[in-house]
Amino acid sequence: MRILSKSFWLQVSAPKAFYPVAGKLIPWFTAIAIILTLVGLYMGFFVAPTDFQQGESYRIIFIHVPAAWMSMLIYVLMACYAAIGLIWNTRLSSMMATALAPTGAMFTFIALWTGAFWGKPTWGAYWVWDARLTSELILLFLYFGFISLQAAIDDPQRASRASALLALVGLVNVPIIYFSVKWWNTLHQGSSLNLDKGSSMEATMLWAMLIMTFAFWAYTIVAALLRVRAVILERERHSEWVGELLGVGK
Amino acid sequence: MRRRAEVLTVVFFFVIVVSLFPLGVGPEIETLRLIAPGVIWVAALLASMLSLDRLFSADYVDGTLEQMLIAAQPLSVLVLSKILAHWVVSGLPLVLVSPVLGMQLGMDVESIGVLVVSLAIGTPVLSLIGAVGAGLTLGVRGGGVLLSLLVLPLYIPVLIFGAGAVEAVQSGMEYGAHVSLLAAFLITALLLAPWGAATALKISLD
Amino acid sequence: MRRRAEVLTVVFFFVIVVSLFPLGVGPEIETLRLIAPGVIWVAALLASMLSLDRLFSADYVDGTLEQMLIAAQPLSVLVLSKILAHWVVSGLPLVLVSPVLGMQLGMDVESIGVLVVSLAIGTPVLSLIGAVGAGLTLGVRGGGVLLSLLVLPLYIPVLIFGAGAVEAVQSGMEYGAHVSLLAAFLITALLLAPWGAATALKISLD
Amino acid sequence: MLEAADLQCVRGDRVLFDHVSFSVQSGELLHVRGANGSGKTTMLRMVCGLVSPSSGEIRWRGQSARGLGDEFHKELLYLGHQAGIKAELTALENLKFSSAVGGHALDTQTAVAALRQMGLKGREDLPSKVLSQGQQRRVALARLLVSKAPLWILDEPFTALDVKAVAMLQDVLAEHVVGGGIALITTHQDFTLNRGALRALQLGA
Amino acid sequence: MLEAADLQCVRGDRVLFDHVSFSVQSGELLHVRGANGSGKTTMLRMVCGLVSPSSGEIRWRGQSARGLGDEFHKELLYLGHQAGIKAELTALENLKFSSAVGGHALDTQTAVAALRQMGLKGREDLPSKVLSQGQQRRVALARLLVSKAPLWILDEPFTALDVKAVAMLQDVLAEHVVGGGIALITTHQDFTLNRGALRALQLGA
Ligand code: HEM
Ligand SMILES: Nc1ncnc2c1ncn2[C@@H]1O[C@H](COP(=O)(O)OP(=O)(O)OP(=O)(O)O)[C@@H](O)[C@H]1O
Ligand SMILES: Nc1ncnc2c1ncn2[C@@H]1O[C@H](COP(=O)(O)OP(=O)(O)OP(=O)(O)O)[C@@H](O)[C@H]1O
Ligand SMILES: [Mg+2]
Ligand SMILES: [Mg+2]
Repeated sequence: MRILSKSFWLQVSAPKAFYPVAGKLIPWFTAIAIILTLVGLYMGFFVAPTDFQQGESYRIIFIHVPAAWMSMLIYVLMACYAAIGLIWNTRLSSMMATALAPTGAMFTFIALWTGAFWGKPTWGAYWVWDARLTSELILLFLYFGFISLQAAIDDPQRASRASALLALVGLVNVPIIYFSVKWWNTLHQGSSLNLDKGSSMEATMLWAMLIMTFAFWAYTIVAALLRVRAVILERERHSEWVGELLGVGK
Repeated sequence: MRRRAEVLTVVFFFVIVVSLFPLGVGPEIETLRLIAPGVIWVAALLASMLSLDRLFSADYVDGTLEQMLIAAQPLSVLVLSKILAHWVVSGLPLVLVSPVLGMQLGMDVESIGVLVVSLAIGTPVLSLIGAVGAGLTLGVRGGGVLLSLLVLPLYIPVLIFGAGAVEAVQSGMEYGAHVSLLAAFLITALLLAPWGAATALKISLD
Repeated sequence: MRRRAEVLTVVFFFVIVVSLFPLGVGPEIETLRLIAPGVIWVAALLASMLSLDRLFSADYVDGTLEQMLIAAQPLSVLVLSKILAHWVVSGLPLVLVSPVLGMQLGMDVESIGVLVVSLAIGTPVLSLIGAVGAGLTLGVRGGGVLLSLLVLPLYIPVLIFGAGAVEAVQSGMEYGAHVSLLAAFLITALLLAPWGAATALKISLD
Repeated sequence: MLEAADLQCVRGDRVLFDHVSFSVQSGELLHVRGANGSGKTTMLRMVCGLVSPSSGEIRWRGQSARGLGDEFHKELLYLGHQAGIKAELTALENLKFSSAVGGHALDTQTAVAALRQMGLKGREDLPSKVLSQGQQRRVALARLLVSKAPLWILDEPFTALDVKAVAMLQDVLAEHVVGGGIALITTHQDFTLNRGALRALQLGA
Repeated sequence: MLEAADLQCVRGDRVLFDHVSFSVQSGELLHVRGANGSGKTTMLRMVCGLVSPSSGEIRWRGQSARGLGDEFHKELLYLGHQAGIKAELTALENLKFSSAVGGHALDTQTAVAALRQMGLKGREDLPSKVLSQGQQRRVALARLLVSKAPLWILDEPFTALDVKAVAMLQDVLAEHVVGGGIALITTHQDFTLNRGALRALQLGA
């Protein structure tokens, strides 16, 4: 039950301690990511039935939806880490926020791109100024803002605190994305997964989507860990332990 | 006296922006009426942004900001007063001239009414949100544009509902929802933004 | 390196600004096509103005300007290089992304071509004219605002002919006249503006 | 009355100062000394609460200054390298504005009197940007004459002042200290206090 | 070599100074003295050609400085109250930039050497805004070490410098003067030149 004790977390959340832990975790999640992706794609593209109105093009959904979900989820996660870093100024959580941003931006872009790609056959246009599409686009800009603000400030401490505040402010956009389909009469189709009245779609499709989502999750974790390790080295480069690690005698 | 000059420019700016569109669109009053709300609202956004990077920078350079941080009254109050001043020169003028611009673009009386209301509620939100951005980008490389990069996305919801309200009434639909959402934004912004901006300033001065 | 980051930010800025209009005006592509020239030219005006008051003011405050005045090389040359730098961060990016923006707003290939040309000729004029204004309003009470009061009227002709050219080709009319007029503006500005700005600076530093 | 307990300041990747502790009682002036870049300004800003120490804390009348917040700020007057003078405002406007920001409004004749005492007679209504360096500095220092704050924190108050002004400022400081006030100052010029207790804190090796 | 003939300066509605004449030969340093606001800065800027005298003229090597224009500027180095340091540039970039503006580009190692000599070792690549007041001042003064201009005009060069830096700057000035250069400086601190001829010009009553 060490996991539950506070001291344990304090230890682990010290960059020095976390660095090797992250190193150990990476291979596992890499494996998970690869396996789930393969399974998910197989189910999505071979097991799941052809859609009776959209034909094969609908299969984009297996990339699009998980990507879209991740884009929002990662932003929330990033904002939480940033907030923790801002309030209790714990160095590691700020670093995690920094490490998550690019992955989030990537998934946002994928959601936009696959969506646009999908839009052509279904709506006859790559892009329409529809509430959901727009708010997703804003999400991309928010990621860009977060990244460029951090890049623009020299002092890492200040940089992470400033961008944390920005991330928190930008949080308002996420519910807008999610509920846009409810609030406006959008071209984009509404949520077909709701907790109250089950799901409206084929079971295999649903499973394929969920599996892809978990695959993306695993990928996110891997990417974040890899990046956070780099960030740790970069920011702690003057501490002894990094010195020893890199074999630079102090 | 200085204020009056500033207000004048902003008004001037609006007139130019708004009169640029008939140029592209040509005189068809139909199209003009169609795009009027959007154009005016975008003008509002841009005007708010134009003056944003001057919100704190002068005080930052000459050390007044330090004095504000260690002043006896809470920083957020001082910040709020600065935000108010910003709105008075960037937002209020538009609210006042918008009826004229609306007519120029061939809007009917009712829509103009809604336009004015939406602007009156919406533009303060712009100044409030903007202040946070201004605080964050203080003394940062490439400040002005970075600022707009941060702020514009957050402006967009305001724009959507503001212009949306007017378009709704123009197409004879229900606009109450839009306006009340704007009001909700305003209240939230009023509660959070001054505090946010104050925090941002503290961060940038540390 | 820092320049590159700055240019990138400006590009984002344009993409956002232009994305604002469809949000306000509504997604109907043919309306968008109509207002596209106006939209993009307004964006150009903004970007130029946004960065204008920072053209000399920093150098003025930190004393670099004095150094330029007593430098061995002629002031107008230094000024011209500053103007060029201003255009590189405010005008050039727009010229580069304008095709994308044009497509975003559903313009056809030919009009996009004209758009790019008009911007390439027109935006330097904005920077050149702006420099004179910036020099004159240096360290003047309420500077930034007075600056736009001086500069905006001079910008208008550029905007009219710039947007005009595109709108002409869109409506299948002759656009050569507009473009050659823009070119005339550019040449005149190139000849007069650096000298004018230099003089303005000397005056405001005495 | 004012205590600093084991302050540490980290800037970028260098430790600027560490284990700095001092306490100043009312009636004392603390002269913070040290070479360029030794951290004097940072230290003073830390005492004001503008910079948060990476460890240690500031105590005022026994309580944590950060905790006291505006209670502490009420009793504090800080003048930094940047005098906070607005170029386009006149000397008079500047003095009124700065003390308004500081928290207490000034009536015109008090302000004018203070400016006269700083030797700015006839310059009250000139825009500050035409004033000489020293005159601008004097406008900023005029706040000392109208302030009731017991704790003065002055960063390089003597720069740009001519000999007469330096002498008069030293008197003002002495008055303040003798009257039960506290002052923290930095200066590179050698500095004596003709009345009141002068103490020194050396920063850096 | 440098002559000022019967200079007069009117500012607003007051005559700042009148009938000021002096001539400085190479190997001499002129210390312009006077109370705050007596017109020292204005005088120096007048000699540079930044302010045009309401009457009288400046001559350099016998010819009117205004007439010489850039010929004169080539031989001139002016450092004003405002050091001309850009907050976002590093110390190194600042030195290179300022001397590039001045007219001659610097290669990196010369610049670095100069900064080191000014005691900024290890600070070369920090953005100047994080540097201390004195360090920023040193960055500006580093130009003296790399300049070949015979005429130096320095307005309050000693402000914000610590004792060591003041001493070293005095040496640099002495070197320059002894080497046949000319210097005009203002300072409120009492100032001695251990070599070379020191002359004084008193402004104001
Ligand atoms: C660039 C264009 C698009 C963007 C930015 C976009 C964005 C999103 C987002 C953010 C979600 C997740 C929100 C949620 O879970 O409710 C989503 C889900 C979805 N999108 Fe898109 N989308 C785009 C285009 C399309 C197109 C063209 C289609 C097909 C007609 C489509 C079909 C779906 C479906 C079926 C879902 C799952 C809804 C659910 O089950 O909850 N999307 N999209
Ligand atoms: N980000 C950073 N990285 C490295 N060093 C830094 C950073 N920020 C500040 N410093 C150092 O911190 C010090 C700040 O010192 P401070 O301004 O307090 O000096 P000071 O004692 O006031 O000097 P002066 O007498 O010149 O005013 C400088 O030496 C500066 O180089
Ligand atoms: N427009 C004006 N009207 C009246 N007086 C003016 C005007 N412009 C400048 N002055 C006066 O001219 C003087 C400028 O002096 P200058 O800056 O040269 O002084 P200084 O000798 O450098 O002083 P310091 O020792 O403080 O640097 C000031 O006394 C200022 O009041
Ligand atoms: Mg200092
Ligand atoms: Mg002076």
